Amino acid sequence: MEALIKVENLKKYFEIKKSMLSKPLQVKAINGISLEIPKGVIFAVVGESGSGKSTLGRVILKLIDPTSGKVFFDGQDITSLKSKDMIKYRKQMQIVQQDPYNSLHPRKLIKDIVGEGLKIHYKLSAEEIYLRIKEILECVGLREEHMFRYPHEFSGGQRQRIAIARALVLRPKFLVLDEPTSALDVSVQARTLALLCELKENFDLTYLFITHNLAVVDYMASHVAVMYLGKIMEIGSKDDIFSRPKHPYTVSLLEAIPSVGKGKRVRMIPRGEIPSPVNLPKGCLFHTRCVQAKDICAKKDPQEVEISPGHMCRCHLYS
Amino acid sequence: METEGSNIVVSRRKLMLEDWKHTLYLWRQNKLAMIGTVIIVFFIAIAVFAPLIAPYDPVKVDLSQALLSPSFEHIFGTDQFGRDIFSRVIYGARIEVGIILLVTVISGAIGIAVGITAGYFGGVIDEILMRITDIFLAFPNLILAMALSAMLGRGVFNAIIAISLVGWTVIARLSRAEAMKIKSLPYIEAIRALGAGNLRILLLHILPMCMSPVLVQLSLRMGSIILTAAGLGFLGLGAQPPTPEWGAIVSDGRSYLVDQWWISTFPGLFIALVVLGFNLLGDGIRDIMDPRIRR
Amino acid sequence: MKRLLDVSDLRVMFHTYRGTIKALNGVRLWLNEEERLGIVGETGCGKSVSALSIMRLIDPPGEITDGEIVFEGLDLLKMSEEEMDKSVRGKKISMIFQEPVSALNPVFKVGFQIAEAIAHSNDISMDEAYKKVPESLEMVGLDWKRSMELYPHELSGGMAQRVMIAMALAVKPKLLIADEPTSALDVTIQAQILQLLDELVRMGKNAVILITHDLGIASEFCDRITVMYAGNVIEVSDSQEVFQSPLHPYSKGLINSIPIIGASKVLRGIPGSVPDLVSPPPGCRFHPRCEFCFDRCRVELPDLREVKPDHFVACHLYSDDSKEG
Amino acid sequence: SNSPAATPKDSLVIAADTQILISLDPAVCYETFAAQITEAGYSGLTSIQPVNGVLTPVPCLAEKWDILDNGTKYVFHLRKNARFSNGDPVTADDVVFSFQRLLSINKSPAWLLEEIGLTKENMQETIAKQDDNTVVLKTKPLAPNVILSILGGSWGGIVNKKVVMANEVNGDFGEAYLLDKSVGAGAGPYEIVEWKRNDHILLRANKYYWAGIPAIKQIYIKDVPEATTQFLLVQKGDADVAWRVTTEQAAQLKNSPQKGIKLVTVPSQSNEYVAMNAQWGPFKDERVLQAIKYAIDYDAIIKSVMKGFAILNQNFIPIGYFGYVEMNPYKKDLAKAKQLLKEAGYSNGFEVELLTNPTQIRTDEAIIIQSNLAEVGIKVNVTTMPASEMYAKFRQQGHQMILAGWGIDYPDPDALAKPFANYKVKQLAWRTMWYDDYAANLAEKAGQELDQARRLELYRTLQEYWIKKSPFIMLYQPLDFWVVRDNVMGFEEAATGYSITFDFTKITKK
Amino acid sequence: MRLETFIIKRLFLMLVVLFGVSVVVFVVARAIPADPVGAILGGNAPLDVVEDMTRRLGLDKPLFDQFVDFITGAARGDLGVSIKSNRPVIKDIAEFFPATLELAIVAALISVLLGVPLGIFSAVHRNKLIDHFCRVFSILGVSMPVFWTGLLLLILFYYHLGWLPGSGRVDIFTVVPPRVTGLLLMDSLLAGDFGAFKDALLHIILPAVVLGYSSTASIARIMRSSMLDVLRQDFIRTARAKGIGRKLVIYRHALRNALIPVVTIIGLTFGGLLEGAVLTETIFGWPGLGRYIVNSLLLLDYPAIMGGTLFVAVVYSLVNLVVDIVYAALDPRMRV
Ligand SMILES: Nc1ncnc2c1ncn2[C@@H]1O[C@H](COP(=O)(O)OP(=O)(O)OP(=O)(O)O)[C@@H](O)[C@H]1O
Ligand SMILES: Nc1ncnc2c1ncn2[C@@H]1O[C@H](COP(=O)(O)OP(=O)(O)OP(=O)(O)O)[C@@H](O)[C@H]1O
Ligand SMILES: [Mg+2]
Ligand SMILES: [Mg+2]
Ligand code: NI
Repeated sequence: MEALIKVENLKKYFEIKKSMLSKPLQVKAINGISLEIPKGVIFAVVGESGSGKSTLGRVILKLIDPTSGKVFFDGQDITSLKSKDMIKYRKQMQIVQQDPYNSLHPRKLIKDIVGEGLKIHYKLSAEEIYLRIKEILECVGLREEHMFRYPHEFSGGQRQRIAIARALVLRPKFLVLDEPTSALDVSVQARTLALLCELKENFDLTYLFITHNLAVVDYMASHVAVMYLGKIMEIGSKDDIFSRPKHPYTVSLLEAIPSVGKGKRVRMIPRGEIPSPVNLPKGCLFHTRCVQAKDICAKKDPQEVEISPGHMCRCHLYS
Repeated sequence: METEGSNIVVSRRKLMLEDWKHTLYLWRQNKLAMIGTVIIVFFIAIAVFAPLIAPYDPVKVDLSQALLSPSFEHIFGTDQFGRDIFSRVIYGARIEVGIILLVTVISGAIGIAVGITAGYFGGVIDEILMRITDIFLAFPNLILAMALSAMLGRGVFNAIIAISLVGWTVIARLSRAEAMKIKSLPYIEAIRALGAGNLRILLLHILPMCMSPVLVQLSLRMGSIILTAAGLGFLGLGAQPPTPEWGAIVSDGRSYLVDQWWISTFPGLFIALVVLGFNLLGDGIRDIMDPRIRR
Repeated sequence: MKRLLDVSDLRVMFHTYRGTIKALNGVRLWLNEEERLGIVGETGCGKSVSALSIMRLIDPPGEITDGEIVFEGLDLLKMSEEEMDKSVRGKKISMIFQEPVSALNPVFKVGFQIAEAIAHSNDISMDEAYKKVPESLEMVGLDWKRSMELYPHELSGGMAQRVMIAMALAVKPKLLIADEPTSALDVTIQAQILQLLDELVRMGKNAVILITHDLGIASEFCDRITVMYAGNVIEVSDSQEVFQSPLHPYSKGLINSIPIIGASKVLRGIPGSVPDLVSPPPGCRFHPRCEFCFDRCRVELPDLREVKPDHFVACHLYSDDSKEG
Repeated sequence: SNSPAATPKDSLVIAADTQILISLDPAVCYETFAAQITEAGYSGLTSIQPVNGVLTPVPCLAEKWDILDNGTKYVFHLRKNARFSNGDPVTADDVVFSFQRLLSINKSPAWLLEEIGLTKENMQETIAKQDDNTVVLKTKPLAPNVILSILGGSWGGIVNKKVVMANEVNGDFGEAYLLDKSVGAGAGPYEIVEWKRNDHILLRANKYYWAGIPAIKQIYIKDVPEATTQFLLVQKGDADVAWRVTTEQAAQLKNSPQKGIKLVTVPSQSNEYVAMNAQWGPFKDERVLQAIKYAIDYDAIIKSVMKGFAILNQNFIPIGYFGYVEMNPYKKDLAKAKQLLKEAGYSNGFEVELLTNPTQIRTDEAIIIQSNLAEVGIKVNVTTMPASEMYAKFRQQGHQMILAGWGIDYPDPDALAKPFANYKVKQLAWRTMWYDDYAANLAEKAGQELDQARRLELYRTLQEYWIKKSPFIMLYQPLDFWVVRDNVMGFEEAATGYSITFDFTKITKK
Repeated sequence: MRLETFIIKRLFLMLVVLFGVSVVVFVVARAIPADPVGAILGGNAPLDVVEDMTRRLGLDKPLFDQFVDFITGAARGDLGVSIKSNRPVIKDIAEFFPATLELAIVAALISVLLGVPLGIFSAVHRNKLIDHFCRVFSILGVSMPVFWTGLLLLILFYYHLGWLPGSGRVDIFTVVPPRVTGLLLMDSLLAGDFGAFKDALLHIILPAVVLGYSSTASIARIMRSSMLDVLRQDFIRTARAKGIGRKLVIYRHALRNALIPVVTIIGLTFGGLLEGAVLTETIFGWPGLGRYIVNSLLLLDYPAIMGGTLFVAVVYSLVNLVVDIVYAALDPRMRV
């Protein structure tokens, strides 16, 4: 399979200042990530809060510039492109964000929100724009009359549909879905996920699906990367990750999910808290919480090990 | 298509109506804002219809009528030149409206331009613009206004330009904070992902969002603007005679305060009333705009 | 087992510009001592409002218009504010909220905030209360020496929620109300917190009302589950039972929406969306989204009735007359 | 209101706006009000006193003088008992030092000595000591009244050389020391003890004053910038004198007298004038100037702005001066004004800017002038600006029309003829671009004329010419007025001659 | 960052700002079309005297040289010599500033003591009658022209009622205690002179009330909205759920949080009071810096204008620095 997106040793460090009084700190949001996303798949990235999932998505879309590393889109290195040259690629890759309440401009009509991309990229007549918006809204299950409303008149699920419509109106090839359903109720989430699956087929899309919900990954994805503190701990096909999880972190993530209707059970839950990305642990990033940690884990950063073709794991247990 | 077109209009109108209904409701809940609005509407009406309301020429000197106390002919009395105070106050409203418009436009424009540019771009641009703002903030305002109005030449409007050139700092800080907040919101990022350039984002998406807090701030500042103008008048730098600027009338009448109290008192009350109106309205708008209340 | 709490016919309204939001529409809840009740439902269905009503923390424009909240035999709605403060809030009932970091006062140290709760519940001085703080912090697995001196912003989400739990349980309440205590946390931390809560509640013999939108959590943690929809309780049952044989069409739809690892089922979701509570649909509030809807549903609000032992449901499908008809 | 709290009997409390004060050093001080205080602290060779209603230079520290060499040499004999406030006798050395100091410092008042021929360059020869008690001045040939009057101004105050030089810093001739006090340095009736800027000035009676210790032992001049506040303070008895109440307040007091306070008025030694730029557009035509003179309602200005506290005097020499002739030809006469304008080709009027500074009186006058001229079709735009700016513009001949006042420097017609008529001295006439050689020469000649009768005649001719031709409109001669408490006696006598002189020694308290 | 480094950095930024202020004031002052020398010499002085004086004051030098002179002088703490008073400007400032400072402090105190409680009442009784009353009362303060209220109060309390003195900092016949701080209230206490203290206190009441009342509204307004804001926060619900009672919730939990933004406003207000006292100083004969600067401006006393302005800017910046530090003290989130 041909890779639509290729990421090489990508790093993104943020400088943050908590307050006027504090000294700037370096947040290693993503810290050396390489992956390939084949055309036409749903590639899921899971991990806990702060692990750098969104940052990865944003760097891939070049919404922020990486500290180092490269991103290839369709074979073209886009990291070094000027914003003028980038315009061309903008049409081909889009994003749907997590928070449906803040992802739509509150003072604009839906038609302006969805039509914005068309206005930027094409010189179209008002009528043509109107028709295109109408068409795309119908694709995501909204009606023409919704065009003349403001975002606050919609429920969370509908807002998410509007966001999807905004992303799709330019007919992109690649979509970053940054936790598109985590703010929604399960009943709405189910329908949104179904819509996304349908659209993928209709529009011939490739998804980078960011989520913290493993159950959703299982439902949607074909490829999964498990991130922890800016690094990929385990990457592989869905089956590799769900049926043959190798990394203790992957295992504990799977364990931690409460399961419906099975009652209480004893589980392997990682101890302690997630370390701050400002102050990363030495050695293996996970060793502070790992129940299977050995001496070496605290000293040496494990290398990536290929367990089976396409299934990699970063853990001393397998090296 | 045609029926659809009309549908669109209908739904659009309905929607605006909804929004207005909400605002109206909040406004009706807020009694003080209502009082403020009434005062301001009243004030603007006076300014607009001044020639119809004022019974006399505001600048016509008639010494035979000097210093009459309030009566049916001159309900606010007359001043030392026999000018009808009521007419002067009524015509003065026009000057005040002019002052307000000018300041709003000038200090609003400069403030927003500086503020959102600094807030949106951040970094060095922010640093430079904010230092400039700091300079103007640290500058004693009245003194800068005095100096500028001396530089620009006399007259209320020059004084007002001077005041606005001083007064934009607050607006700049406010819109900078607002722009910084907004630029990090997901919807701006989404627009950037669509390929919009900085200018487009700044003007079409960030600017409209900064407007309402800025308007609130401006309406709250109106009062202090009228007062600063009046203060310049007290120091002899404001309106040129015989302009019926309220502050100038109050300050001219001050030596009559003990015996011919009406000369200062009525325009003084009008200043207080209008400033009060703007403050109440500004406070009210702020409450109404408050997203936490609005939701 | 003794009945601890009995809420009946609770009605709460919010007066807003759009009209009156009928947030709770005759809610019925009950709870025995040491029992754990889960309340689940979609967003906006009135879970938090129910919890806050029990604490009498509904602020204007909200108003409790009707109902009874009988706690240990006393109707809380008839008590004065002072009595509530003196004998109920922070004494017999305590609460944990969703966003732990923002639920703590940013300008006071953790130790102070816990001590304050202890002082009030035991009617002792702050100095004495301070002495008991380490004990509470240790109970939730925190290093008390360090954490006492911290400000809330210096805590991570998990730590903050531990502090909240320490604070809520330090007063040894009869009833602990936890409103989405783990929704803001990561999965692994969420599991830790639930485990901790489970242990502590078992030790302290507290009754718990756990509010969540995650049915998995409810089913693992609770003895009994109440499903709410648009201000009504629509199903109450043992937690296993609800998942294995839900009765109400809404409960069914909800359960069918949950993705489960390994179970390769098609997620169905529920069509339509939650009604606007200003003008809720007449009759059963779920009827516009219900595939089994019939005439009666459109006009008559169904009662919560026991259709199986300990399994209550509010749906005309299960009413006696409908069986006949 | 309740009963006033009286101030002590031997003290005088004056509420005044002292903001305008710059220095109390006789070599620097030049402002009206400051000059009065400086005079109290320093006596000169002569002083100005009203004699039979005319302000005249009379002996002061010099008990007599001889005028020699056709009025170019003056020999002054100093009073034996004249002493400074520290007891030092006043000697010829002090006098020579004082004048040379004035010229060396060369601040605002220095030009007055130059006027009479004493300059920085020639001061070693022209100012000389004959013996310890005699001083000789070599002057320009000028009327003796001019010279003696100039010497009687505040700048003529004699300082104590010893004290001043002991307090000199960086060769400043003690300027910093004398800035705000006269301790030990002056021979006036009072010693300036301290001046706390924007707060108060304290004067204490000079124990060694040659004419005897004054009745009032202490004078507090309290800084009260706002006229209304000044008035209230006197009404309440917290101050004895309000130095600058507004005309409205004075009028109010005149019309309805109040218990405990009274109004004191004296003719002011100043003029209120309008100057039209003779080289500006319509003003180049004399008929336009005339027309404007006929359009103004002088009575209205005196009555409604000055509330009657002014004397109609359309010439530049004030009442009571040598050379004064009553000559008030102009009265509001619209027909005549319009006629003149028509002749000049301005029957439709024109637009003109009137500059003035924003005091209440000036703006009020400006409004009346504006409304008067509007009646003949001239549109006046009034522009007010601080005096500093206004004078700058005037000095640069940048005005079209200006409304201002002229305070007289010394009580001689020369002090007015020169600025108002002689453009060569680069004064008012020059500023308003009235380059009239006839008037200039006449003014110069009159100043030098020693014969009184001929001098009188010259001034009469000049005034007749001036009143017709000049681009000046003399609005009135103001009255100065004070509000004082009833128990303050002799204030009017003390104030006569203000602002050329003010004699605190004449004040007593009941 | 340590506190010291923070302060040093802020002081450095302050220098940058002050340099900017000097440039602006220099440019603005020179751009005024008027000549200072003429202003000082008065209307009667002939031209050559004016020219001579201009030369002596160095006003004929190239503007750039004048500016460099000013800046280098200012860096050494020498603000030049006032043209008008012929005294070092810094000395003049030292003389006038304490009076302004004292007035500003008392006025700030009044506005805080009025504004904070009014704001709290308003917020706690939101939309009730007392809220309306508090808001209107505080807003009236900013609504009335200071010179007008000043005169009215003067006529009432001094002239008619005779309760308070009319003008100045102390009675003429009061012996002023030796100057230590320049603040009369302080100095008289230091000297143990209670008579003088009482006198000074009586004198400061009227001007301080006039000045302070005018800035009450901004404090009350921020207090109210920040209190409302805080009362909506989650932690208030936590506190209420603890059952500690309404009073403690408001005064212990809400107040301290609500005060945080108010501190900034108090700082800004204080800055405003320092410079905005001109009108009050004029009416009450208060020998302060505001009048000094305005007067210098009217006379175009360049060194005094520039020195005075620069000084006010320094004080303003220092006040804001202090505010930031207090802010950090109040809000633990701001600490290191
Ligand atoms: N603009 C930024 N400036 C500074 N730090 C940032 C910025 N964006 C992200 N970070 C930091 O980078 C780290 C990774 O953030 P990111 O948003 O990518 O995490 P995430 O995996 O998406 O988490 P979540 O599940 O909470 O969305 C976090 O510690 C975050 O605080
Ligand atoms: N302060 C308020 N003002 C107006 N309406 C309110 C207020 N609080 C709650 N409501 C309304 O009451 C209803 C129930 O809200 P509640 O917060 O109990 O929902 P919930 O079940 O807790 O939802 P979530 O899962 O989002 O927390 C909602 O429709 C909401 O709009
Ligand atoms: Mg994220
Ligand atoms: Mg809730
Ligand atoms: Ni979740």
